[in-house]
Amino acid sequence: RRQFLNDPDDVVAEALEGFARAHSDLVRWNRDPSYVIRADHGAHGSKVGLVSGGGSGHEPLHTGFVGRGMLDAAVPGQVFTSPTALQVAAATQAVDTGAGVVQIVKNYTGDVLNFRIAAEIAQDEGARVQQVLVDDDLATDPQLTGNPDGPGRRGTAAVVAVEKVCGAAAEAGADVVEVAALGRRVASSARSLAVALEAPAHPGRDRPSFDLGEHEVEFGVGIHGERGVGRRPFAPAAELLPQLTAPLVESLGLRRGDAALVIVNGLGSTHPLQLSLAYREVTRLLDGLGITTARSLLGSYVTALDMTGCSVTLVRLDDDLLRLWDAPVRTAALTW
Amino acid sequence: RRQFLNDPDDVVAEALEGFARAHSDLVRWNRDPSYVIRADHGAHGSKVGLVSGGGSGHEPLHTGFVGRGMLDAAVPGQVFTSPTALQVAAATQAVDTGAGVVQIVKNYTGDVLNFRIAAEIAQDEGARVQQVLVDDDLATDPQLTGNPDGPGRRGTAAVVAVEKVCGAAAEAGADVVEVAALGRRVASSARSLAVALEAPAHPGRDRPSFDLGEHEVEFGVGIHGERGVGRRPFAPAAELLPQLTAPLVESLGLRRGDAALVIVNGLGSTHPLQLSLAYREVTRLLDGLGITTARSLLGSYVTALDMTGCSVTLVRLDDDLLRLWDAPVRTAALTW
Amino acid sequence: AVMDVDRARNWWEGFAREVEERSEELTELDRISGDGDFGTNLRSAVRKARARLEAGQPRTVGEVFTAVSLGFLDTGGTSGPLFGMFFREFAKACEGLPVVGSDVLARGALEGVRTVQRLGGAQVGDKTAVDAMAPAAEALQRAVDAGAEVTAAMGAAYRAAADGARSTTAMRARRGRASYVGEVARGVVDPGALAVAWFYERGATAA
Amino acid sequence: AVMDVDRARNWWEGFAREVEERSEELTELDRISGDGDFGTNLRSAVRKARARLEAGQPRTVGEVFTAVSLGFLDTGGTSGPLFGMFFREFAKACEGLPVVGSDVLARGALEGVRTVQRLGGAQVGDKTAVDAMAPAAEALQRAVDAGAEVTAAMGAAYRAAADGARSTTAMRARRGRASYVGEVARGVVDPGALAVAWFYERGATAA
Ligand SMILES: Nc1ncnc2c1ncn2[C@@H]1O[C@H](COP(=O)(O)OP(=O)(O)O)[C@@H](O)[C@H]1O
Ligand SMILES: Nc1ncnc2c1ncn2[C@@H]1O[C@H](COP(=O)(O)OP(=O)(O)O)[C@@H](O)[C@H]1O
Ligand SMILES: [Mg+2]
Ligand SMILES: [Mg+2]
Ligand SMILES: [Mg+2]
Ligand SMILES: [Mg+2]
Repeated sequence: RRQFLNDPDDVVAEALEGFARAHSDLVRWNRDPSYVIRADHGAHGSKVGLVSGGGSGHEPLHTGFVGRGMLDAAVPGQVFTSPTALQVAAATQAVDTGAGVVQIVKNYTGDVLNFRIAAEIAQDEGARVQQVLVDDDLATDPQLTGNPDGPGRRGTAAVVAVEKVCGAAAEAGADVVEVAALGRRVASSARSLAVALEAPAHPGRDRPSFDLGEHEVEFGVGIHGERGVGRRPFAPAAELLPQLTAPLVESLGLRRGDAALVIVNGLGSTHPLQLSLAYREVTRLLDGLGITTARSLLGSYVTALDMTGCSVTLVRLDDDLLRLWDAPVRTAALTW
Repeated sequence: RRQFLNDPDDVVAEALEGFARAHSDLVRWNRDPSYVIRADHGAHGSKVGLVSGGGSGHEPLHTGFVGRGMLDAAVPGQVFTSPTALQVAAATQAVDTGAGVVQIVKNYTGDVLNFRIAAEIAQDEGARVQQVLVDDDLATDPQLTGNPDGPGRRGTAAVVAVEKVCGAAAEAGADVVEVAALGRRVASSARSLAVALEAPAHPGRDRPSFDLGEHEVEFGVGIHGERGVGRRPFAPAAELLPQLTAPLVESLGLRRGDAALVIVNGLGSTHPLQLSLAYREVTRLLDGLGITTARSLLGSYVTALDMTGCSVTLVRLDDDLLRLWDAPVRTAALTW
Repeated sequence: AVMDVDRARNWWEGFAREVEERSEELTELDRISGDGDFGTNLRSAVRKARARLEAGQPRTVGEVFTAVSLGFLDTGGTSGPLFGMFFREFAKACEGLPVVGSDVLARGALEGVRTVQRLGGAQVGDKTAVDAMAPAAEALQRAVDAGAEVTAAMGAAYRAAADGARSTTAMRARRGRASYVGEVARGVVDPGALAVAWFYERGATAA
Repeated sequence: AVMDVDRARNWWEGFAREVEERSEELTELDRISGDGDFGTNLRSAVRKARARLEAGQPRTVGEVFTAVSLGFLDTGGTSGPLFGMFFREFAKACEGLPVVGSDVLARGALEGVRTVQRLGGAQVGDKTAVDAMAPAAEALQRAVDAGAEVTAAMGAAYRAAADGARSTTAMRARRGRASYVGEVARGVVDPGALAVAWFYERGATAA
């Protein structure tokens, strides 16, 4: 596949430069160690700092969520590779105004390790650091995979809700322990499932990372172009989307009258027309169950390069989370 | 290619239903005749109504731009097919509060015809209607194609700037003639060029609308999956993007010290990482020429289904246009 | 004889049936010279018109033409809006009249072709529906001037439309999609002009 | 004999050279049991460490280990952060001391393996670098307890690390990427454990 590219090794750095150029009102890019930080960081006195990050290729995550009401810094690694501990530590220290820092970490071995080390380094330097682990991907639930000693559920699109809620709480003056507790509450109230219709290709590589037959889809994929938990027959949207949605309802134990945040997320190459159509199927199913779609997010927010497909995330909402979700936010990818 | 789909004939209606469900705070979908209108239409007294529309498959255009500070209504046709005159007329009449209506029309025979007829119908019913024709695509400039009797330049991504500026002016209380005049000023100050790295596929069809060799790109494409003005060799971003950008500078006669709005727009399947990288190349070139990137828009706003590629649009900015561009806007796809 | 609402509906039904039966023929002609959807577009418009006629139960000739016009305007493509506006002029000419004479129909036809030309920019000789519409309207007016009643006047219009349609065979298109394919479309009759001839033919034979 | 900053740098240079020369070997082992990037990751870490050593001109053993630790922490993958934290404990143990004895090195080694286990969760027998790190640290401490100086203590650590690495050949991995491939990796030595053995070997031979 052809892509806009110079040297494949430079794709992340060049894209970050472009991103920072386009959003200089919102962010500043620190080239080395590489992290993206709010342009107005520190201008508004002391508040809990919020840092997330992970491999690149998931844009607009996380750089697109740096700004007022959400992240203070995002730490991008190479494509599908965790950022290094030093990058994360530098970003953590940079956003610490003395009120402590909450790190939001998607559950992948590399991310967990490097964020943990970064937290220790920052703590050694006197920062109060709390971590929120996001692990919403139901496809990798030990109960379903039957692998209780494995790394546990992966972190996927629920991270957007965690970042939004923590960001709002931090902006409102919550302390580092409160912000982290809220983040953990969102993470534990969230489940996701994804299906791929076509695999992505790495920058500079011609071939997609896996091949699908004409009449099958890859069910339970993550966001790194890896294969999912199984192949299923391709089917109309009215059949595929319930296969993603119903298990989430079940896993969260959602019942008639419960309220949910519904995220229908494109995985990279899914056209808005397709996503809107998918969203219709998801919310019709929830309507039928009497579950209220209290809020929703529809778009490509957590991607896997140019993978075609979508993920569905449900987050159980209570009044607190709803209020924090509704609080103002001003970032490149999310503004209200 | 697999897509989220039920009956291909229903794709537009089902997507509109999903879109309206997801954005019920912003818009309402009138099913028949089909148009999307501001949820709060009429709640803010009398102002010039703003209507645009065209074939579907270009989302988030135009439905994603309905809301405060931009469109009052968007009229979606079938995929790559003009909406009918009656749809447009109905939307035009629906948004008329007595202050008149400005229709923003991309230059395609079907759109021009149906909007013109719609304008006549609405005028017969007493509405004051003005039209703004958007024709920014330099690839179809009669001077370049040598076809002076043809339909003229196509309308592409500059329509976003026209809608934004007209929307701000209408919100600020400008009258129907002033709003239209501003829209025409933006349109005549804008030029675009696009390149496709991969062709799109229609909903329900397996095959892309054209095939590209491994080492070529389609230069000068429009937004309907049609072939461009010629094939060029695939090249690094640092070579491809100047091929799109330099002719725009030339055509608009931009010089050192001039200010421009720069739109780097994904055509459907282009990953944010790729677009940011492309944006870097475009603005570096402008920097080198001493042209100020006063404002920019980076993302997939005017798409051609799942085509891979990007368009570059330059709009010469003066203080008036800059102020109107900066005015608040609150729509599904654009908010600040 | 004049034209009342029943005769107008019969005229319409006749035309609609012909379109339903022969839409493949029109599509095939458009496939050679255009993008191969004219038969489908026309059939879709005719069905929408019929639905409106059945729902609206028009009581005047003008209301019949309004329903038909809206059916066409509710259809995409180039022909939908152009034919829709063509019929709209008939509706305007007939407005408020319980029955209409040939003079009213001539006025509608002349205004109709004028509107189509204003909107689409085609001249006689450009290989479009105008090549049938224009001579038909003129023939209709000449018949009215000579004192002809509806049936006779419509017959004159039909003969002129058919001649006009036939004349498009030898033309090279300058408007519409056929203009993109150049010489390829020469030798093929323009389907839009053919449909116009059917329209007038059914006007002459409807009772 | 004790270890001063020059000897620490020589130790380091020796290890770095070995990694540069034999990185393909490590990568090949990781290709069988993991994702085939260990040699590249380690070489990249060693180069970053060297750049920091050259830029920083450390004046104590502790500063040498700090530079090396940062070089590893500045590298991705699983080994970068784990080895980086391993060396960080050596740096902490040496902090502020102009020269260090074998007791200080033993403290660093023991704290290092403890940190790696805390972060990575691997036990001896899981087929990871811990299988070399843990016995080496224990051997080092035993040597110190028996009164050994740096060179002799390092020699003991090396022999224990080499035995530990060799023992991984027969193991089935329970941690790291190798745990995904199950039986396939049995019969292959763990490359991380091998690198630990090289590290202590160079400590024993550096002058
Ligand atoms: N500018 C025009 N003026 C009058 N009739 C036209 C014009 N352009 C096209 N037509 C008519 O429309 C017919 C084709 O209609 P249709 O297939 O619906 O249009 P499209 O080109 O949008 O597919 C042609 O056969 C021709 O008679
Ligand atoms: N949990 C762990 N504890 C200690 N060492 C580990 C652990 N997981 C992996 N390793 C070591 O890391 C080495 C692989 O490193 P590397 O290839 O950089 O990691 P990755 O799996 O991220 O590609 C293995 O050979 C093993 O020695
Ligand atoms: Mg056609
Ligand atoms: Mg057509
Ligand atoms: Mg590896
Ligand atoms: Mg690896």
